[in-house]
Order: sequence, then C-alpha cells, then structure tokens
Amino acid sequence: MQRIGVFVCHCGTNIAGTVDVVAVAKALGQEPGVVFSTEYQYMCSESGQQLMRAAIREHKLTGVVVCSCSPRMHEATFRKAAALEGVNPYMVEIANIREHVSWIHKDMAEATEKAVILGRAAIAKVHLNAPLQAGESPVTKRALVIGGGIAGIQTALDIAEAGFEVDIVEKSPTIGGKMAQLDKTFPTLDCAACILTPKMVDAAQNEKINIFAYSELESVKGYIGNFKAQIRRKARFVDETKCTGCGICTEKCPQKKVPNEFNMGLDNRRAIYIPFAQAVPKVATIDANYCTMMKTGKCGICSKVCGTGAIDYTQKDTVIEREYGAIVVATGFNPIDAKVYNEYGYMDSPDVVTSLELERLMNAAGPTNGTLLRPSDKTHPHTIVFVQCVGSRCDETDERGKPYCSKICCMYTAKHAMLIREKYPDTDVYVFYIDVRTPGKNFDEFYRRAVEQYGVHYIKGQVGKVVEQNGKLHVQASDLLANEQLHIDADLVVLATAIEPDKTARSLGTMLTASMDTNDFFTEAHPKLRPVESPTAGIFLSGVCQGPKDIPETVSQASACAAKVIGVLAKDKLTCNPCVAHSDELLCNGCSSCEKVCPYGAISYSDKEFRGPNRTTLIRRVASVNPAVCQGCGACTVACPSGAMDLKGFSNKQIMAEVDAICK
Amino acid sequence: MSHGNNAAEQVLRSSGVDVRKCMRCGKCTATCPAFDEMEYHPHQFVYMVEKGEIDKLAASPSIYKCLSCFACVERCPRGVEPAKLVEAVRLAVIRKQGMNHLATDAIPALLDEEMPQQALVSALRKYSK
Amino acid sequence: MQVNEYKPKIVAFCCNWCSYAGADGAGSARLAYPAEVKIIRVPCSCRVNPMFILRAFQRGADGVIIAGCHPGDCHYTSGNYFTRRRMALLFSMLDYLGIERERTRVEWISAAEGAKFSKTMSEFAATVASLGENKRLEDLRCKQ
Amino acid sequence: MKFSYYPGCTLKTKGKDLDRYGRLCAEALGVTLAELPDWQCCGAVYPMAKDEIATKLSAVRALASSRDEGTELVTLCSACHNVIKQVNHDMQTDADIALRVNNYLGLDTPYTGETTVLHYLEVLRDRVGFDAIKAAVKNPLTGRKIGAYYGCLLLRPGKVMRFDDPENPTILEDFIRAIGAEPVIYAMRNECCGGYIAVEDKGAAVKRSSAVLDNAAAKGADTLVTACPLCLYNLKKNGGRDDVAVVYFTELLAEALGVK
Repeated sequence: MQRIGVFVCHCGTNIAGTVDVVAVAKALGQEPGVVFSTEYQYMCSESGQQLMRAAIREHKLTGVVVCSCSPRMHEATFRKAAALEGVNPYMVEIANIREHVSWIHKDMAEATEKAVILGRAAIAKVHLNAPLQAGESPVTKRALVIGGGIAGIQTALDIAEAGFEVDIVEKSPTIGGKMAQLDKTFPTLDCAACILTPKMVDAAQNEKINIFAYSELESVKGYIGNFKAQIRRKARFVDETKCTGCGICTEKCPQKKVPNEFNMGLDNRRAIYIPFAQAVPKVATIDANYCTMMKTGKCGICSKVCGTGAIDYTQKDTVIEREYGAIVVATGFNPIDAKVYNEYGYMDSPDVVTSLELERLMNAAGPTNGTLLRPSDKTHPHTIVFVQCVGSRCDETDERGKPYCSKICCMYTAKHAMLIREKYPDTDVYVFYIDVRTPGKNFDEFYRRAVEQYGVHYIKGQVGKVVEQNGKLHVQASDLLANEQLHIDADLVVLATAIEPDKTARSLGTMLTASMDTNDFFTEAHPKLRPVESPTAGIFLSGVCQGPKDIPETVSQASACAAKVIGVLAKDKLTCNPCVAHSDELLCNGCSSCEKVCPYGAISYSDKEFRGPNRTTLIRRVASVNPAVCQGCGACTVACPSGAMDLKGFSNKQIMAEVDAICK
Repeated sequence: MSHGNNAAEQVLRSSGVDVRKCMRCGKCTATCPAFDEMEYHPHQFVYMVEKGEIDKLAASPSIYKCLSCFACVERCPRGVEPAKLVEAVRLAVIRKQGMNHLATDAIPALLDEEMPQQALVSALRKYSK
Repeated sequence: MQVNEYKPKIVAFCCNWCSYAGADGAGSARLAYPAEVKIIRVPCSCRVNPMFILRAFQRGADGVIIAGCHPGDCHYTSGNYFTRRRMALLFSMLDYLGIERERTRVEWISAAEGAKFSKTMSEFAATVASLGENKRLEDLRCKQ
Repeated sequence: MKFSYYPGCTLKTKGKDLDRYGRLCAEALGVTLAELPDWQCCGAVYPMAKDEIATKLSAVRALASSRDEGTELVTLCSACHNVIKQVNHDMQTDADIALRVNNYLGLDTPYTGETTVLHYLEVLRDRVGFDAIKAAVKNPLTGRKIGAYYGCLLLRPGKVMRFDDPENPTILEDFIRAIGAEPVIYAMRNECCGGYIAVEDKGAAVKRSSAVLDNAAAKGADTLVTACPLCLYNLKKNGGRDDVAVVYFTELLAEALGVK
C-alpha cells in the first residue's frame, strides 16, 4: 500500500478564489492510502516545495499528488522536489485544478466538487504508479538551422561561437532573407545591408558553420539529441567549388527577361544569376525554367565565358544525410499577396506597390538605384498615399486577411514617410491609419518625428477605393476625425500588407511534429516562460516563424534560441522519457500488430525459449521494445490483442483507475 | 451610452449585426459611394447604434440614401456589415403607420420613359411598407 | 424521496500535445465549459483503448469524448489516424449495443484552439444531457 | 443542357433585349432555358433584415419550383440574381428564416436551399465554357474595346454570391475575349451606378454613373457591357456621355454568334 501525500495549491487566489481548497484537502485526506493532506498558498514556491519535502520525510510518503496548475506548467518542478527526498519522480501526479477547474468555473460548490474528483483520480493513479528509471541517450553535437535570414544567421553564429557545429539550410541561392532586401532600418535609419552583410560574411567564414544554400529539408527522423535529416541540395547547374562569383556569366547571358525576385519583380534578371552583390555564397545559379540551353539545348554562352569551367548543365539534385542534436526553425515570413485587395488597384496599376516593393524602389542597389520613381512612367511621385493594416487585424470570418496585427508596419511606414520627406521635400505624404502602434525603444519618438519634423500627414481613417485614371491614382478615403470623405489625386500608393509565415512552414511543422497555431505560426512551449522552444523536444524557434517581430526582437529571440540549443548540445547524455511501451513476453503471442503501428520502428521480434509443461521447452516469437527509440505514444498498446503491451506511466490499469474515480 | 434601449435592440436583432466587432477603421465610410448625400455615414451608423442613438438616425434622410451596393459589407475587415444597420433603421421607421418615405402614388411623377421596372420596385421596397 | 438534478458524467480523453494544451488554453482564456466534463490526460489519442471507453460506460459515464491533434499534426506522426479508424469501429459497435452515437465523439483540437475546446465540450455536454442518463451498459455492481 | 429560367419583370418590359438575346444565344449554344411557369417578381432588392419574411417568399417559390423540376435555376438580370442567390443562402444558413418561410409557404416538401442558382454568365463560363463559345463565334468583334461593367449586384457580398473575385473579377473580361473583342480593365467596373436612387435623387445617380463612364472612357473603352437593366439605364441616361455605348452582354453575344 502506498503512503500518499496530497498538496493542494491556492495559487494565490487563482485557485482559492473559486475552489474551497481547505475542503478539497480535507476530502482527499479521507481517501484510502492518503496519510497526509494539506493546502498551501503557492506550492511551486521555494517554501511550498520545502513543505512538501518535509512532509515526505516526516510521513514516509511513497507517492505524491499535487492539486495545482497544469502539469505542463509545474510537473517537472514537483517531480524534482520529490526526487530530492528519494521519492521516484514518477510517483508524483498532478491534478489540474486551475486551468481545468478554477479558471473556467464560477460556482464554488461545483468547482470544489470537480477539484475533489480530479484529486481522487490522481490518487487512484498514484496507487498504481511504479518507480520508473529514465534511460540516457547520447547527443549529436551539431545543430540544424532551417532558414538563412537574420534569425537563422544570428542563431547559427551564436551556436558556433559556443564551439558547436551548425548547418544552415536555406532554400534560396543566398542567405540574407528579407533583411537583405530592406533599405534602411527603424528607428535608427542605419542601412540594412551595412549591418547584415558583415554577419553573412561571418557566417560564411566561421569554420563551425556550413551553409547549404539552394537546399531544402527533405525529411527528419529521430528525437532530441538524435535527429537524422535528409537535405536536398538542388542543382544550381554551377559547381559551387569552382565558381568564383565573378559574374561574367550573368552579364553575358542572353536571356534577360526573367522577373527578378530579389527586386520583387520590379526589374528583370538573367537566366543565370547571383541574387545580389553581397550574396553568400557568392555563386551563380542557373534558373532552369528560363535557361535557353536547358530548354532547347542551344546556347551555352555562360559555359563558354566561364573562366573556371564551373557551369554544368547536367548537374543533378543530391540528397545528403546529416545528424543533429537540435533543430532550429527560422523560416521567417512573406507579405501576403496584395492582389486580393484590388479595391486598392494593385492589379490595375503598377504605381500601387507594397511596402516591400517600395523598399526596393528606395534601395541604392534596387532597380532605380535608390531614386524614387514611379514604376509606370519613371517620374518622381509628388503625392504619396500609404495605407496601413492591409490584411492585418481582420475578423476571423474574413477570407482575405489575418486576425493578428503584423506589428512592423506602423514603424516601417513612418520610416518610409520620413525618408521620402527628407529626400524629396516637395512630396506630400499621407498615411491612413487605424491606430499607430509604436511600443518599442525610441519607437514613438520616431513616429512623432515623422509627424512633427517631417510634416507627414497622418490621417485616422482608411482608403476605400483607388481608381487609376489619366496617370493619377484617385484615392477615396475617410478622415474619421473630420468626419469627411477625402479625394486625393496621388502618384503612388503604398500598401502595408500583412505578413504571414512562409508557405513552407506548414509542411515543415508536420515533418517536425512541431505544433502550429491557426495562422501557421509555430507555437512556443510556453507563451511567456519558454518562448523559443517548441513543445516538441529538440525543436527551437527563431524569428518571425513564431509570430510577427521586428529586427531587434528577431535578433534577441535568435540569440535566446541559440542559448537553448547550446544547453542541449553541451550535454553528453540526455535523459530519456521513461514512459515508454513494454511488452510482457509471457503474454505476447507474436502477432506483429504492435510492430505495424509503431511510427518509430522501436519494436522488434525475436525467438525466445520458454519453459513449457512437463519440462519441455517452447520457442516463441515475442516482441520487445527499444526504450531509447520508443517515444511513448501508446499506439501499440491498443493494437495488442493479448494485452502484453502496456505503456509505463500510462498503463491500462492506471487509466482505468482514473476512469473509475471520475465515474464514481 | 444608453445600452439596452429597445429601439437599439430591435435594430441589432433585425440587422443581425454585431457592432462590437467594429475597430473604427473607417473603411466603410471611405468606400461609400453615397457619402456626399448622407448626413450620418456608415461608420457613424455603427457607432451610434452601439451608443443607442437610434432616434437621430431614424430622423435623418441618410437612411434613404444608402444605395445597398454592399461595398461597405464587402470591404469591412471585421465583417460588421454597416448596410444592414442602415436597412434596419430604415425599416424601423417605414414599418410604422404613415411613415412611408415615398407614397406609392407619388412615384409615377418621378419616373421617365426608359426607367426600368426594377428601379420602381426597388424604390417601393426601400421607401415604403 | 430525493430527486437529484440530473448532471451527466462525461469523460474526456485528451492527448498531451494538442488537446490537453487546448484545454489549458481554454482555462487561460477563461472560456467556461460545463463542470461535468472531466479530463484524463493521455500521451496520444491513440493510447485510448476501447476498453477504457467500455469501462467508462460500465461505471456510469453518460458520454465519452476523445480529443487529439488535427490529422497530419500528430506529435507521433500517425497516432490520430489510428484513433480515427479504431473509434469509427468502436462507435458503430456501441451504437449496435444501444449506446447512442451522440454519446461518443472524436474531435481534433489543437493546442491553439482553446475556444474550440470550450465550444466543443459545451456542445457535447449539452447533447449528452439531452439524451439523459446512460443505462445501457451501466453495471450497478460496480458502485459500492 | 436544361435549366429552369427566371427572367424577372424588367426583362418582360424595359429590359426585353437582355432576355431576347439571352434566349437566342442559349438556343444557339445548345442550352435550354425553361421559363418557370409561375414566377413572381423577386422584389429587385435583397431584403437584408433578419425579420423580413414576406419579401423573401417569391424568391423561395421560384427556388422551390426549380427544385421540383429537378433543374438548376438560371437568372439573367443582376438584381434578380442577387436577390434569389442571397435568399437561397438564407434558406441554407439561417434556420430561423427557413423555418418561418416554410411555415408560411406550406410547401409539400419544405425548401432548405437545395437549388443551385446560376447566373447566365456562370452557365457560359462553367457549363458551356468560354472556349466553346469562342469556337461558336461567327462574327468576332475584333477591334472593339469593351469594358465590363459588373456593378454591385453580381459580385457582392462575395461570400454569398461566390460568383467571382469581388475586387478583381475576370468573368466578363473572359467573355469579352471569347467573342473576339479586347477587354478594357478599369477600376470603377465594380462600383455602384447609383441604382434606384435615380428615382428620387437624379443628381446622385449622375455623379455615380458619370464617374464609371469617365473612368472607362479614359481607359479607352468604346463600349460597356452590363447584365443589369438598371445599370444600363443609369449609365445611358445619367452617365453624361454618348461616346461610350452601353449594351447588354447578351446583345453582343448574339451579334458574335450571328443570331442577332
């Protein structure tokens, strides 16, 4: 018989406000096997834990039930405390009476009754708990970073700095991501390239960092400490080891009509190209969709002009396999497609642009060499209208937009408006806003400067329709404070389109079994306390893949993420989850049902000798589980027809005891 | 704020609109083709219904100026559907005895040779019980 | 004679990764659902053995709901597909035994869907309540 | 291909051309339009209020009788289309309206939105196919620069109408291409012509209609096509310019198919 102690937490008033904690402690104290029951204000606090440890010593407890917040919150805390007193950590069970009781029920009698029932279920389970010993598994001392934008680069640099190897997998031909496309950065107005490109070079030169650009993750298997990934290195049709990045091929290529994605399609590039001058790796890539040689077999000019013989039209994709101890997701974002908001005329006029397109139009390395010219007729725009929140902050029923605030638009629009007024003082700039959101260091001051020093017209209202006629963009908008409808003849309209996670995020989330929210942002293990970890062990989150962020936030999160990864890689062994499946060989009939449902291949069969009646020996085929590979899902336990397979920590008997307690 | 007044509740019920969804962006008013003709504009309908100021709206010619073009309904990012509020207030008025905006016999004088039946029927539906 | 107000007993098996976290999310957002719903945490919805459900009905549960990750999002890659197939079979068998279909349910609720958790549980509790007590499999010998 | 056909009152009077050419073209394209025997006026404007039942009945009668015929229901006039499709949506999604309408009508089988409502243009796009139309064209309107005028009723509310992208529609442009002309895209093509406000406030209608026409003319359109008699009226009467012809799309189709 177990000697069980029950500890009911008040959680301040979070629990005690709705649940009569004294009554719960008293009721649970009457349960068979419970030798001690008490309540305390904050069980998770140092003094709360001391109280628990003292009780374990004093009452020689063999099992512990804590009625508190979700086990996802403090299970580990209480297990650790119990272990310090020599009680096996898996003899501790949590009854969740905060998230599942006090926070959702108002009536005290009802909530108290439910808390008691959940406490009884936990007690019933502890009666059947057995001490479990966690095994250990080795750690591969290398990290994988998926995505080579500023988030991925920063995380990789920090991990490498600590002395561990890092691979960056980037799907485009160069690292740099969105930040490489930006002109200036708020609120300091320093040039994005000037602060980003040195980091790109650092990453390239760091001997601990391998950059797999123009590559995609194909599959991932394994678990924390022991991931195996297959990486597809797409054929560039250029030998990376031979190409010097001289760029002659990109000048001589006769196919000049390929939309330049780096410049948001505002100009064209060649079929063989280097995305931008500071690309890393600085290697040419042939775009097979446009290359005349690849399509018709006639041309070959790049091959002729290449001094190092790097061009290889027959190159094939290769798939490499690498092992990792931890994986970082840094897949970033894209602006939504503005074409669904055609009331702003994005599809009708080239002079309606998105903010990212404007970045390229203002960038010295962009299609206009930094001179702000209208795409339609290459003239200076004199009246510019900015529209905020295009596709952000929409109702959940809205089919075009996103329910969240994209967070960066208010600030980059203030930046754009300010830069334009500074460079072209004869330009009238209007910003239509719903709210101006500037929480950040020196952010509101920055916005106020746009208004007060630079004379940007901020108008509380929205644009309803943009009509292009005779070279002007007729903007119809509301001015809510004046209760007017405005009609502005503009030359350029800039849409601050919402940002959304990169399209690859969803399939990546599935591949990594890392959970995502309804907007395809990766979910963190805890929104406040574990913001850079996925709930899936060994998967870490860096940058906008987790939620909208600006550059300073992205960089701090990227470094935080690196710290967490280093925490894993620095260990030689990791403790495994002891709640794994186990087969009772005496009951196993060797049917293979379990083997078929195991997603990890953790179950194997072997012939074993068993003693039969009358001193005979029987040879039977039986299953056994590799505890280092088993992840503890339990699929096999249900498939097993003979009841041989069971899951430690969640055994058939334990769960049925819980069912009984709840239905009593 | 006069929450819970009967006229406002009737308008909310009959329109099916949830005025609390509004985030005051003003896109409805920005897109409204009848802005110049209206005394109260679409965003004001939303706000004034929320405040319970139905009497002011009911007395305003604005309720006969909405073109029912659904531009505000289509473009509202919050799914508020301001046009339905205009219709609900208008109905609350013309459903009362003797409150037709246009009497049936006054209409023929407004018509011309080519005007399609559709215009006439629409006007009858919108302006009278 | 004492007449008790009827409140159904509902057992909700929630997978640790999605739906249990979804229930925590419902709690954090203070999205209420009826107290009749009691949650049992399992590592994956595929850990739910048909025995557990039969046991619940035998012990007097009026409804059983299993909640797991959305198809394709299972923490263990494929567990919820097993759940879907197994439960389709089990529920039709229970139906044959006279346990109405509405008393059993499988739902996919992600960690981010606190609102869905609360809504689903409220609806399920209301449905089960409207069916009244489950007598079909209840074994009174199990009650002390 | 056989459909139930709901012409609507305007198509029997001032909008005869829309109907006449529509029927001729349908015949030429092998589409049978069987006019519902007992249709009544749809009311021309969709009754938005949740508590309006009487004004939705005629639309439901047409929908139910199309269902009883076992055919999809085709409309041609934009206004009728808007009313009937929105009422159909109410019958599918609003249990309260469906219950009250059915209680009132007392049909043999209650109507719950089973009928598919198609606009004539949708029949051309989704059932006949613009490629087939292109192949059937005898007199392509080569060289004509035609602007599509959608107005409001075909497109909005987009979630209910499900007709085309409400902000960037292409169905009429594809139609214009199919009959051999060049589509002119202009921003005002999905803005209101003024609608029934013309009855009471001509000035307002003039403002709206002339803005539409001016924008189309500035983009080089010589002709606008519409599917709505009221739009046609407003653009012609209140648009304030005669250098842009305004015609029903069925008339141009008839011309191209050689059945005019």
